[in-house]
Amino acid sequence: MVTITKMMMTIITEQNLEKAIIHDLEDLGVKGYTIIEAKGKGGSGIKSGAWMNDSNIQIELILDNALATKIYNFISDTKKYDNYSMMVYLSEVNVLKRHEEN
Amino acid sequence: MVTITKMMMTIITEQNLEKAIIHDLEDLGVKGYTIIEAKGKGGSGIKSGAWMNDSNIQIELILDNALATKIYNFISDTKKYDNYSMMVYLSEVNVLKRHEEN
Amino acid sequence: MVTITKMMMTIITEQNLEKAIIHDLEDLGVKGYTIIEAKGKGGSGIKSGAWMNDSNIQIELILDNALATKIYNFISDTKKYDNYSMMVYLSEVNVLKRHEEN
Amino acid sequence: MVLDPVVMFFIAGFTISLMRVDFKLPSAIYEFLSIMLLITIGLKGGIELSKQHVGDLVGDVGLVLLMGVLIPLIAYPILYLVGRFKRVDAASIAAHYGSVSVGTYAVGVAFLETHHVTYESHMPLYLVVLEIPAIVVGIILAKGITKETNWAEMAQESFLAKSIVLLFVGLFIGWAAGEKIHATLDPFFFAPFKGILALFLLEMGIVAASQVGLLKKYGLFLVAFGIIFPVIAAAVGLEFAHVMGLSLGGALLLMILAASASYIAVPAAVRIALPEANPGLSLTASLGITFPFNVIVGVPLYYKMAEMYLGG
Amino acid sequence: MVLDPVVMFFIAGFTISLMRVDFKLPSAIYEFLSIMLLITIGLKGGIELSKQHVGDLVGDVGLVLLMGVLIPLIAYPILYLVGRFKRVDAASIAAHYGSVSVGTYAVGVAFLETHHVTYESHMPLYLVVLEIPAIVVGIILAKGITKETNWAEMAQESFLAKSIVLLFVGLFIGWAAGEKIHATLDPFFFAPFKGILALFLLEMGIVAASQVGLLKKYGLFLVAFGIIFPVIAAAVGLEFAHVMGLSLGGALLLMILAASASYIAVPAAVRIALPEANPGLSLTASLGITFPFNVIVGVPLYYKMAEMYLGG
Amino acid sequence: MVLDPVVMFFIAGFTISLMRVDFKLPSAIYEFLSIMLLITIGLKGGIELSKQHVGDLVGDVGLVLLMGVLIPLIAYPILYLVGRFKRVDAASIAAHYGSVSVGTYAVGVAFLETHHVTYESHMPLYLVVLEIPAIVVGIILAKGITKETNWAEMAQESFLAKSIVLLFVGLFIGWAAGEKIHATLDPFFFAPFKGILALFLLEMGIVAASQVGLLKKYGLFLVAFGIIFPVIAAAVGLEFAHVMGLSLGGALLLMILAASASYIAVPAAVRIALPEANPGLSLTASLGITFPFNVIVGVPLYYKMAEMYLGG
Ligand SMILES: Nc1ncnc2c1ncn2[C@@H]1O[C@H](COP(=O)(O)O)[C@@H](O)[C@H]1O
Ligand SMILES: Nc1ncnc2c1ncn2[C@@H]1O[C@H](COP(=O)(O)O)[C@@H](O)[C@H]1O
Ligand SMILES: Nc1ncnc2c1ncn2[C@@H]1O[C@H](COP(=O)(O)O)[C@@H](O)[C@H]1O
Ligand code: NA
Ligand code: NA
Ligand code: NA
Repeated sequence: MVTITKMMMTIITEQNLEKAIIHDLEDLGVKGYTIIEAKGKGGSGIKSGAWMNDSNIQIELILDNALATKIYNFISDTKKYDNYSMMVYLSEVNVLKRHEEN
Repeated sequence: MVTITKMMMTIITEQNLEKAIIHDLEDLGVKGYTIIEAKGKGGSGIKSGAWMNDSNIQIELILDNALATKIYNFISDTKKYDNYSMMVYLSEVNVLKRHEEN
Repeated sequence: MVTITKMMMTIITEQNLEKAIIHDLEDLGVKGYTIIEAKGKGGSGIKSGAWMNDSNIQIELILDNALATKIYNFISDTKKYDNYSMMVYLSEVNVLKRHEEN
Repeated sequence: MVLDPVVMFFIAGFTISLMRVDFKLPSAIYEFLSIMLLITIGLKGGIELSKQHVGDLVGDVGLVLLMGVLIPLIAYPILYLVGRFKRVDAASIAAHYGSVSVGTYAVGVAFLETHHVTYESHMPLYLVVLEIPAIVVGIILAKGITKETNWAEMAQESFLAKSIVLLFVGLFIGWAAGEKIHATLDPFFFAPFKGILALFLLEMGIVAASQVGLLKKYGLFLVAFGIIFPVIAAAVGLEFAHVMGLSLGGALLLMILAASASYIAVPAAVRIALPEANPGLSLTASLGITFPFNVIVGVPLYYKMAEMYLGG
Repeated sequence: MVLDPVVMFFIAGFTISLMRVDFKLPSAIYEFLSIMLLITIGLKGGIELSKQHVGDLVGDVGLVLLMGVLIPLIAYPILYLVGRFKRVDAASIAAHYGSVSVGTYAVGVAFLETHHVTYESHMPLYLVVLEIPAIVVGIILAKGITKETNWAEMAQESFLAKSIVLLFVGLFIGWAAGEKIHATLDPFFFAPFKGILALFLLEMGIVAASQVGLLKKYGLFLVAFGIIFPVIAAAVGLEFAHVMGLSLGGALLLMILAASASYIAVPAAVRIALPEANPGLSLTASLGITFPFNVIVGVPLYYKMAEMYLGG
Repeated sequence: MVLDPVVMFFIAGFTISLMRVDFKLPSAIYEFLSIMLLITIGLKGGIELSKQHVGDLVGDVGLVLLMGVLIPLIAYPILYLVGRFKRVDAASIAAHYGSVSVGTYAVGVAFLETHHVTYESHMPLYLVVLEIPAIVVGIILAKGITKETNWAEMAQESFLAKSIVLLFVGLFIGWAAGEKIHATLDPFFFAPFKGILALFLLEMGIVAASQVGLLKKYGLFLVAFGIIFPVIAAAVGLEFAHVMGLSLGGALLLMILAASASYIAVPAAVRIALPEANPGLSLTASLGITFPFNVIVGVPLYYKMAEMYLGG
C-alpha cells in the first residue's frame, strides 16, 4: 500500500459558525474538508442538537504539517475564536488516494 | 504547536441506549463528549438507520489514560453492556485547545 | 486494558454510491462497518449536503492489515473508482471489545 | 373484502422492501409522522373525554389494567414451556405482547371510520394505560421480585417514554380545550390523519419486511406464536369488552389493543431492564409477524369476531 | 381567561422538558416548521400589501425603524448600570430585545384570529424591518463607531439572515401574486398555520425549559429584566401604535414586536460581530424568560393594555 | 404573461442562492417533499387509470417508449459531433435528456390546473415508462453492446430506482382503490399538492443556482444545448402527441416529458454504469440550465406551440 503520511485536524465547534470558520480556513489555504453534524457536551455546556443554535459540527481536515501549524497559530492568535465553544485535536493518518489533501 | 497528548475513545452503539450510556459515563467522571448519528453493520446485524430502534450513535471521548481505563473496566465488568451491540476502540490524539478534555 | 491493534480505514465518498460500495466491500470480506453522513469539499467540488446527489458518506472500517491491503488493491485496480469522488485514509486503533472487527 | 387504502400502503412498503428497492423515509420524517399520529390520537380522545365525567371511568380503567397484566401472564407459559425459550426471553416477549402498538390501533380507527362505525371516545386513554403493566409483569417474570431492579428508573423509563408522553399531551390538551380545538387544529392534525397514517404504514411495511429475513433464524414456533397468540389475546379483549359493555367499535379497538404487540416503547424499556434478553427475538415477532398479520388480516377478523359475539 | 390551545402546546413542551422526558422534534422538522411559519407570515402580509400603495407606508416604516433603535437604547443603560453587566454583554442583550421573535408574533396572530380581531395587513413588513436596527445599535454600543467593524459583512450577515430572507420571499410572492395565491397555497400554507404553530411551540417549550437550568447561574436580575423589560417595551410599542394610528389588533402586534426578543437571527449575528459577548446570557433571557412570559402572560396582558389605552 | 406562484418560488430560490444567502431546506424535508410529489402524481394517474381499460393503452405506451429511444438518439450526434464531447459524455448527457424530470412535469400539471385545461389521465404512466429506455440507449451509445455491461444489475438499478418505484406505488394504489381514495387521502396528498410543489421548487431554485457557477467551466455550447435541445425535443413530443391524438393538455405534458431532463434517477444510474462520464457536465446541463429554462420559459412556450399546432 502506497500511502502518504498527513495530519488530520478535527475541529468540533458550534454549527452556526460553520460559514465563518470555513471562510477563515479557506483563506488560510484549506482546499478540502469534511463536515459532520454532531451534538455534545463540553466546557461551554450541552449542545443537544435540538436546533441550530444548539448543535455542533465536526470539521475534519487532512493537511500537511505546515498548514496545520498555520491554522493552529490563527486559532491561537485570533481573539474571535477564544470565545467560541471549540475543541481541536490532531492525529496522524496515511492517505491512500491522492486528491486534494491540502 | 503546543498540544497535550490524550486518548480518544470511540464507542459505537445502539441509539436508544444513548441516555443510559451517557448517564453511566458521566457517573464515571466524563465531562465532555461528542455524539454523531451513524448506521452500520456488525456482529449483531444491520442497523439501517431507518428508525430509532435501528440506528447507531458514535460517541467520541477525549480523555486521559486513567479515565479511559476506568471506563474500560466498567464496560468489561458490567453484565449489562455485554448484551448490547457495541464496538469500542482507542487511539491517541493531540489536543490543541484546552477545554474540558475530561 | 486488553486491546487488539487493528487498522481503521476511512472512506469518504458520494452518498449515492453507498449501495454499490458496500456491496463491493462485502464481496471483499468486510463483515462490519459504520456509515456517517457528511458533506465536504475536495478535488471534485463542493458537496453541500442539500440533496442526495450532493452529499457524502464517511465509511469507517475496522479491519486487519490483510483485508486493508485487499481493499486498497481493489480500489487502485478498479477503473470504476478512479472516476468517483473519494478520499481514503488509514490509521491505527486499539479495539477494546471484540465483535466482528473483520 | 376490500382492503383499506392505508393497508395497501403497508403492503406496498412490504413488497418493495422484499424486492430490495433501496428506499426508506428519512428517519426525521418517520419520527414526524409518528409524533403526528400520537398527538392526534391523544387529541381525539381528549376532546371526547372533555364531554364526560372522567370519574365514571375509574372502574373500566381498572379492568383494562387487569387485562394488561393478564395477557403477558398467558403468553409467558406458552413461550417458556411450549416454545422452550430462555426465561428472560419468554418474559421479554410476553411484555411486548402485553403492551400495545399505536400503528395497529390507528389502522383500527381508520377501519372504523371507513365503515362508519362509532366507538367509545376514551379508548386512547386505554392506549396510554396499557403501555405500563406489561413491562412490570415482564420484569417480575424474568427476575422475580428482587431488590436488584431499579423500579424508580424503570417507572421513569416507562411512564415517560416518548409515545406515552405524546399521547398524554394530546389527551390533556384535547380535554382542556375541548371541542373548539377542532376548528383550530383540524387542517394540520385531524384532516390529514389517514394520509399521515398511509405514509407511516408505507415505511412500517419496509421496516417489517426487513425483519422477515430473521424469521429463519428464530424458527417456526415464533411465526406460529406471532399469528396465533394475537387471536387468543383478541378473544380475551373481546371478553373484557363484553364485561365493560363496550359498543362494537369500542370492542374492536380493545381487541386490537389486546392483540397488538409493542415495537417501540417496550423494546427500549426492556433493553434497559432485561439486557440479557435477545432483542431480535421479540422485535421479529412483534414487528415482523404480528404487526403485518394484525394490519392485513387481524383487524377485519377481530371485527367479525366482535360482530358474532356481541351481535353487532 | 382561557388559554389558546397553541399556548397549551407550549406549556406542555415546557412541562415535559422539566420532567426530563427525553423528547424533542427532529431538528429537520423543527426547521421545517419555522420555515413554514416564516413563509406563511410573509405571504399573508404580501397579499395584503398588494392591495394598497406601498408608498403610503414610508413614513410608518421610518417610525418603526426609530422604535427599533430606541428600544435597545432603553435596555442598554438598565443592563449596564443597574444590572452591572459588562459593556459588551449589555449591548448584546440590548440588541436581542430590540429585535423580534417570530414565534411570539405568530402567537399574537393566532390570538387575534381566535378573538376575531382584525389588524393592519402590513405588520409582517415591520417584522422584517425590525430585525436590522437593533443589531447595528448593539454593535455601536459595544464598540463605539470604530473602523474595526466590518459593516459590509455585518449587513450581509443580518440582511441575508435566513429568517429575514424567508419572510421577504413570502412578502414578495404574496405581493406579486396577490389574493389569487390563496386558493393555490391555502391547504399547505394558510389552513394548517395554527397546527404548525402548535407543534412548533411544543418544541419551543422544550427548548425554553432547557434554558431554565441556567437561570441560577445568571442570577435574579436577569429574570427580573426578562419579565419587566418586555412590559416597558410593549408600552413603548403602544405609544408608537397610537402615533401611527394603528387599530387595536395592529397595536397588539406592534407591542409584541417591541416586547419580544430575538433568539435566532440576533444570536447568530452577534456571535460573529461581538464574539466576546456571553451568548448564554442573552439566550437565557430571551428564550428562557421573555419568550415563555410573552407567550403565556404577555400577549393577553398587552391586549388589555391596548384596549385601555386605545379604548378598543 | 403572469407567472404561476409556484414558479415564483423557484425564481425566489434561484435568486437568494445567487445572493449567497445561506439557506437550504433540511435534506430530510427535501426528500419528504419529493416523495409526496411522486406518490401524489402516481395516485392521480392511478385513480384515472382505474376508470379505463389499461389494455387500450398498449399501443400508446409503445409509442412513448419509441419517443424515449428517439430523443437520446437525436441528442447524441449533436453532442458528439457539434459539441465535440467525449463519446461517453455525449452518451451520458443524451441519456439524461431522454429521461424526464418529475419536478418539471409537476409544474406542467400546476400550469394546466391554473388554466383549467384538462389532460389525459394516464400521463403519469408515461412518466414511469420514460425513465427506462434513455438509460439503456445511453449505455449502448457509450459502450456498444458489449458483454461487459451487467444488464441485470442495470435493470435493477433503473427499474427499482426510488422515483420510479414511488410513482408506481402511487399508480398501483390509485388504480386498485379507485376514486374513493380521494376522500381518504385528499387533505394530506391532493389538496396540498401545489403548496408542496412551491416549497420543493424553492429548494430546486437554490440547487439549480448552485450549478450556475459551473457554467463557465463547461462553456457556451452546453448552455446553448441546454436551452435549444429542449425545444427540439418538445417539438418531437408534440408530433408524438399529434399521432397519439392527445388533447391540448395531454400534448403539453408529453412535450414536457420530452423536453425535460432527469437530474435524479439517471445521474445515479449512469454513475454506476458509465463511471468514466463526467457527472458535472450532465448535471449542470439538466439542472442548471434546462430545468430553470423549462420551468420559467419552456412550459408556457410549449403550451403556445401546442395551441398553434393542434389548434387548441
Ligand atoms: N472531552 C471531550 N471529548 C469529546 N468531545 C468533547 C470533549 N470536550 C468537548 N467536546 C466537544 O467539543 C464541543 C465544544 O466543547 P467546549 O468548547 O468545551 O464546550 C462540545 O460540545 C463537544 O461536542
Ligand atoms: N469492523 C467494524 N468496522 C467498523 N464498524 C464496526 C465494525 N464492527 C461493528 N461496527 C459498528 O459497531 C456497531 C455495533 O457492532 P456489533 O456489536 O458488532 O453489532 C455496528 O452496527 C457498526 O456500526
Ligand atoms: N483534505 C481533505 N480533508 C478532509 N476531507 C477531504 C479532503 N479532501 C477531500 N475530502 C473529502 O472527501 C470528499 C471527496 O473528495 P474529492 O474526491 O477530492 O472531491 C470531499 O467531498 C470531502 O468530504
Ligand atoms: Na397487546
Ligand atoms: Na423587541
Ligand atoms: Na426528456
